[in-house]
Amino acid sequence: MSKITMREAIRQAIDEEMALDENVILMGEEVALYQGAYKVSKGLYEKYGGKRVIDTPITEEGFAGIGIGAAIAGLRPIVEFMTFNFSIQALDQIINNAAKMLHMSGGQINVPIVFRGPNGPAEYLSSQHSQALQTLFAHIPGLKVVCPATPYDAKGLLKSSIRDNNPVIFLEGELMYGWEGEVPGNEYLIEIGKADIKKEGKDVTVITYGRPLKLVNQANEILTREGIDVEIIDVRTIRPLDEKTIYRSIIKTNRCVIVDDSWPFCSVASYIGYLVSRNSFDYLDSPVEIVTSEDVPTPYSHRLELAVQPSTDKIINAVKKVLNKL
Amino acid sequence: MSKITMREAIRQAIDEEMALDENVILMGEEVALYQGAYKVSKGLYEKYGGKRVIDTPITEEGFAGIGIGAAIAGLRPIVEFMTFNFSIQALDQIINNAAKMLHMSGGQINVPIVFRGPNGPAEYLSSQHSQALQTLFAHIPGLKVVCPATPYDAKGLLKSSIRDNNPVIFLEGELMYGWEGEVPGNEYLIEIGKADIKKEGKDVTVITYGRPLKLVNQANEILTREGIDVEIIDVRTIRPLDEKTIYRSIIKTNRCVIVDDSWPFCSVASYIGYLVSRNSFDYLDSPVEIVTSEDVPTPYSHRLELAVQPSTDKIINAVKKVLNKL
Amino acid sequence: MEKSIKKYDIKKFDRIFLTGLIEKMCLIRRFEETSAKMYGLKKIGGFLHLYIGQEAVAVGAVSALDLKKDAVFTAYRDHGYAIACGSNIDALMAELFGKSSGISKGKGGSMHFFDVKNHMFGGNGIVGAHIPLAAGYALKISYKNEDGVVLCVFGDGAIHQGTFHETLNIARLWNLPVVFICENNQYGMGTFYKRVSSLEDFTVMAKSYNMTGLSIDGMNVLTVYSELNEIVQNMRKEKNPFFLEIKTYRYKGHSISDPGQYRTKAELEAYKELDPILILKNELLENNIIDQAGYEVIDKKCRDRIDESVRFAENADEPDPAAIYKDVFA
Amino acid sequence: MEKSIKKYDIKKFDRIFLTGLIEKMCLIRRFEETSAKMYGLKKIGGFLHLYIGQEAVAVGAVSALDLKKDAVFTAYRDHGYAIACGSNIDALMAELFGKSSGISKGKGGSMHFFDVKNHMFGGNGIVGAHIPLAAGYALKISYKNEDGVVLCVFGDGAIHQGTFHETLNIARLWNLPVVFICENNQYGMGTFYKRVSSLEDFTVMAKSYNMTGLSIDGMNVLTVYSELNEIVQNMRKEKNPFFLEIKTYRYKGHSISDPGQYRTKAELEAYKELDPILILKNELLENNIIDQAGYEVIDKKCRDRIDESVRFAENADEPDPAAIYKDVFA
Ligand SMILES: Cc1ncc(C[n+]2csc(CCOP(=O)(O)OP(=O)(O)O)c2C)c(N)n1
Ligand SMILES: Cc1ncc(C[n+]2csc(CCOP(=O)(O)OP(=O)(O)O)c2C)c(N)n1
Ligand SMILES: [Mg+2]
Ligand SMILES: [Mg+2]
Repeated sequence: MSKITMREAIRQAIDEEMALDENVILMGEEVALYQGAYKVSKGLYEKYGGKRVIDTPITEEGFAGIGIGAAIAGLRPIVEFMTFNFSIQALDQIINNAAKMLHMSGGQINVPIVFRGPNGPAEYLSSQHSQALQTLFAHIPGLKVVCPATPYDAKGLLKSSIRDNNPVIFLEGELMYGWEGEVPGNEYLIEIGKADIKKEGKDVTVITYGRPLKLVNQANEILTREGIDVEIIDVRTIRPLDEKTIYRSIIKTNRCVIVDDSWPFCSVASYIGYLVSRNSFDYLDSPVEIVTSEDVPTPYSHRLELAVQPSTDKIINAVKKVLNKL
Repeated sequence: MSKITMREAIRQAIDEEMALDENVILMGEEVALYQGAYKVSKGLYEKYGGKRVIDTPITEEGFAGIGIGAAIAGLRPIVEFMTFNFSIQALDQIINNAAKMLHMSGGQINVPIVFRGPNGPAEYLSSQHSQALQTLFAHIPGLKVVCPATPYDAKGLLKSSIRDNNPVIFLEGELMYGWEGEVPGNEYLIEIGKADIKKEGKDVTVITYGRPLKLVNQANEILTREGIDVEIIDVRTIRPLDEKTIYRSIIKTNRCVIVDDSWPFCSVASYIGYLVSRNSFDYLDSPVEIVTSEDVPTPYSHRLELAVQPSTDKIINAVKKVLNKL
Repeated sequence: MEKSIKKYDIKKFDRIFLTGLIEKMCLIRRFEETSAKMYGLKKIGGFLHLYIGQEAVAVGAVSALDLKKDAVFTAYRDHGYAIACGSNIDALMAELFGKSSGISKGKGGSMHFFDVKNHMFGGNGIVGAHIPLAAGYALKISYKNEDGVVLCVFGDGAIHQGTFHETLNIARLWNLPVVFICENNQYGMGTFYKRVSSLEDFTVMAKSYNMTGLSIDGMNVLTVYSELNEIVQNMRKEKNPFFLEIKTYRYKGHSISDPGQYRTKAELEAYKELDPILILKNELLENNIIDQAGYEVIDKKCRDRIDESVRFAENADEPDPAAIYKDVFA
Repeated sequence: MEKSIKKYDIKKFDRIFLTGLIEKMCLIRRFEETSAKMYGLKKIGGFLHLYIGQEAVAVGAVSALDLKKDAVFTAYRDHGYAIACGSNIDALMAELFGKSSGISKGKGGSMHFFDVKNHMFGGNGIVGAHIPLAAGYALKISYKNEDGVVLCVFGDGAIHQGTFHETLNIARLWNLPVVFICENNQYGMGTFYKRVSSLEDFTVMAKSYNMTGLSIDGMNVLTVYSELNEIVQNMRKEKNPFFLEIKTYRYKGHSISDPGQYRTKAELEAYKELDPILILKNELLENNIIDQAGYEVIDKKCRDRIDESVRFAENADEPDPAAIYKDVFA
């Protein structure tokens, strides 16, 4: 085990898979010479050269489609969006080509591609640059959607995503690249579609994924001091969703809070909230609460953008609410 | 009152608003000379000329953005997508410009524009042409999303949408244009954000919007014969959502089914399902059921595409399930 | 516009090749006519975009390929390309009938003929959306240092799409072996192409991407074949994309439900004089390569083949509803 | 490339106009320098794209407009345009500080300066996304038979985006009065423009849309002004879009966090000789329009104005958290 950053964990996953399989290539804006806007691809151009680490023009729809075409032909491209905010321009390619190709070709053509990059709130960037866009992808059958919260999970899941024979959307929290965590020295994979119980507890289940896990951990410290024993589930993969692990936990705790940094309307949080409400109906002692971004565009002012996001306070409140302690 | 088709109701709304306000223009592919791929704009080019009814090249991102720019400048464009399947190419313009402009300009610039066109399942068109895409819009703060189920509602709501000072996504069921319904001769408006109780009932609340209302009505006939008294709520507007009308109904019926023809994951149905589960927690006698499209791309074969969609049978089953009659 | 001149000498082609061309064009024509009939009988539903009038383009272009290493990407007007690529006619007709033995298992339908075995990669319903896919396929060819080329075919309506421009820039920059073919049948749905284009001569656009642009006649299959052959052979060595406009005409409406009232009868009649099958047939007759009886044998063979495919499709099984959950993920 | 030659005669401009130009350029320069300093002091966060080196473009171009009827659309490197359009400097600095008296109420920040009163319509963070907006604004001008024109400014990195190509086609087709300006500062982030473009001379692209394309020097504000003046005056009458490349250079990194290591010191030094403020200053000195002391008075005035704006921004109120729910809907 050694302590590395999220950035380094993601870089290692790409590096290892590129070393293993020459069909793996990396493409995107500034990924080669500049080594990535967030320096995720540091050293890869030097190591693998310009044929495998490819700078693209600023044409998201075009290069996403070219990546999909290359995947159709048998390569395994990793397409970096400088941030997922720009992936909206490529959404037609992802939704209408990548996600549907296998089905509409009657099983003839699969699309082994990873779209990855920073997602979710950033700092002082206003509304076009600070969006958690998982819903746009999670809604679409044919896509897998992965959103790790720790360097360990990020590395193991990204390696599995690159090896997956389907299009995978791999969401990295824009504010998480510098976060550190333990990662083993030897190779490992983490299966897509398996949640991880980050902490066992008996009073309340808090479900989350990605960046907000840190807030949940902070809330947990405070709640522990107050004698509340939280079970923390990190779903890690949004689609496919590991429902079983969730329901098993609710049977124990009978209370549930979901924390998600995207907007509430048609969110992953509300979808899980619905599933739990339906499938754990007889086990729930109080309504499921969700803590999400406020339902507004993200403003520039730091004070305002913090007000928009989930916070430790909001999580603590929600936990107390489901425990009827408010 | 006279019986007219959905197509005609929408045409009348556009016609009346164009006659009233010369800032209203209509643009899109084939809307002028060809009178619309679904003939919604029949007669409008003849009446208002090429300056107000404008054929565009096949460049959804470009003409959607030009519509938004014109709205910024003070016109009130109605932008037709030949079908909403093609709007995905324009999503960046809608999400990053139309929806955010007012907020990020600190209230200086509003965007009075309507994006309209057919949405949802069609027949024998396979997966790229048969998608109910409301989630992609409903998720985004700053957009209003309207989805009428009858000619009466379509006309009144479209007129309100055109007069609204915000971007409105107006979703017309691709299979509904020929459906008929009563529409008054005199002018009327329907407020955006108000649900309509299409039928009062006391045993179970069925919530829906758009095309599936017809299936719900059919299911209702059968259920009535079986002695089950269904309350049917047509939300009509997805965003803003009239939650009050929903909760009031649940207090009476204590049971709830939601019918929606989009995919289940992060759907409008699951969002309403979550809201009801949370906010009517103490009134629910059984878990909320949702009936949606199956979670797969739509295939071409008619038999398969019917298997994918919500059906009368699926609705009846869901109703019986919440009534514990299965 | 660099105009092409007739640069082939019919005597240089062998007889089997030439009769093969006319047979393929006939097969497409009969397939399309029968599809239309079957649509009328409600055996087929949805959109049906017929290729009648344009046969010389698909047949001429695909004949210049080696489908072991080359690949074809086109839009929803794809029947002609699948047939030209050698797809099984039964499987194509069964696809239109929505049967599980259809080429795309009944899930794709008319707009989504895929035949990977024959390197036919669709069949795409979103205007312009397959253009980057074709370049992506070429990226793999280039990456693996193979000498294949990719045909990317799209309409006069698609050429204004951002995907076209974004892709051409990258294709030239990365030297991707793609022949970008604008199959200009003069109309995008009901719209004459000049009504939506700021310029009439599409080959000018090639200059924006430092490419050669050429416009050729698409009613003469030998012209199409000869030009493509030259372009493709060059491209195998030089790995540079090429932009080609092929001028053609569709005799039917945009799709089967379109009466096509936006064009005059006179225009349609004038183009019918240029029928690609007629042109080749006359040239073959004039040069004594086949006679009228020989042509009729070929045509009969095509009609029979199509009739057989209808019987196959009629008798094929409907897909099992459980199939909807198959092939969502690999 | 149609190269422009120096076609102005400095004696034809009046003194107030000329000193106005240098003052505006200075004001931008000092604003940017101070922004960078405030960023260092953590008064400002996020991305900060400085306009230093490019001042002649915004000032020259906007000076040719009549902002009662004309309009400006630009991208995230927008400080220079807002200042050139005459925005209140206090409100701009307060915006960077995220205060409620900011020009966009603290909700937009550096990338989203909007000043509708002065017809400055942003400020857009998505590369290429404002290009259709500008054409839409021009559609309104054309629809109302007004004689305004729209400046649409984007970078060398944006020119490959589909939005650029889709918009130019429509703009020409509908005769929309837009001056499309590719402000070529040679780099899109860390990428030299030739590395992502299949052609070096962007003016060729104008031909694809039947437009005139021209490339001019963007380090000389009088060149920019004179060319724009001619284009704009023509456009008021002829209502046809125009494509202009303006060659310039940015002295700082792409944004404040970019050390700019992708270019050589020598390159940077060479361009610093071409400093737009220096060029105009020298020309004014040579022609005895101002003297060194006169210049220093102007510069001092600018510095003072910026200092004042910092004091304003410092003392301005933080927005009330409830503001997040305002202006979601009109
Ligand atoms: C992005 C998108 N917009 C609109 C459509 C609807 N549509 C289908 S075909 C077509 C016309 C295309 O014309 P062209 O490219 O000339 O091809 P042709 O039909 O002539 O072969 C249109 C507008 C679509 N399928 N995709
Ligand atoms: C669609 C999109 N892709 C990527 C980015 C990230 N990005 C911001 S600025 C930039 C470079 C743009 O360069 P250029 O157009 O030359 O403008 P300049 O910064 O030189 O003014 C990139 C890639 C973005 N904002 N939007
Ligand atoms: Mg066409
Ligand atoms: Mg630049």
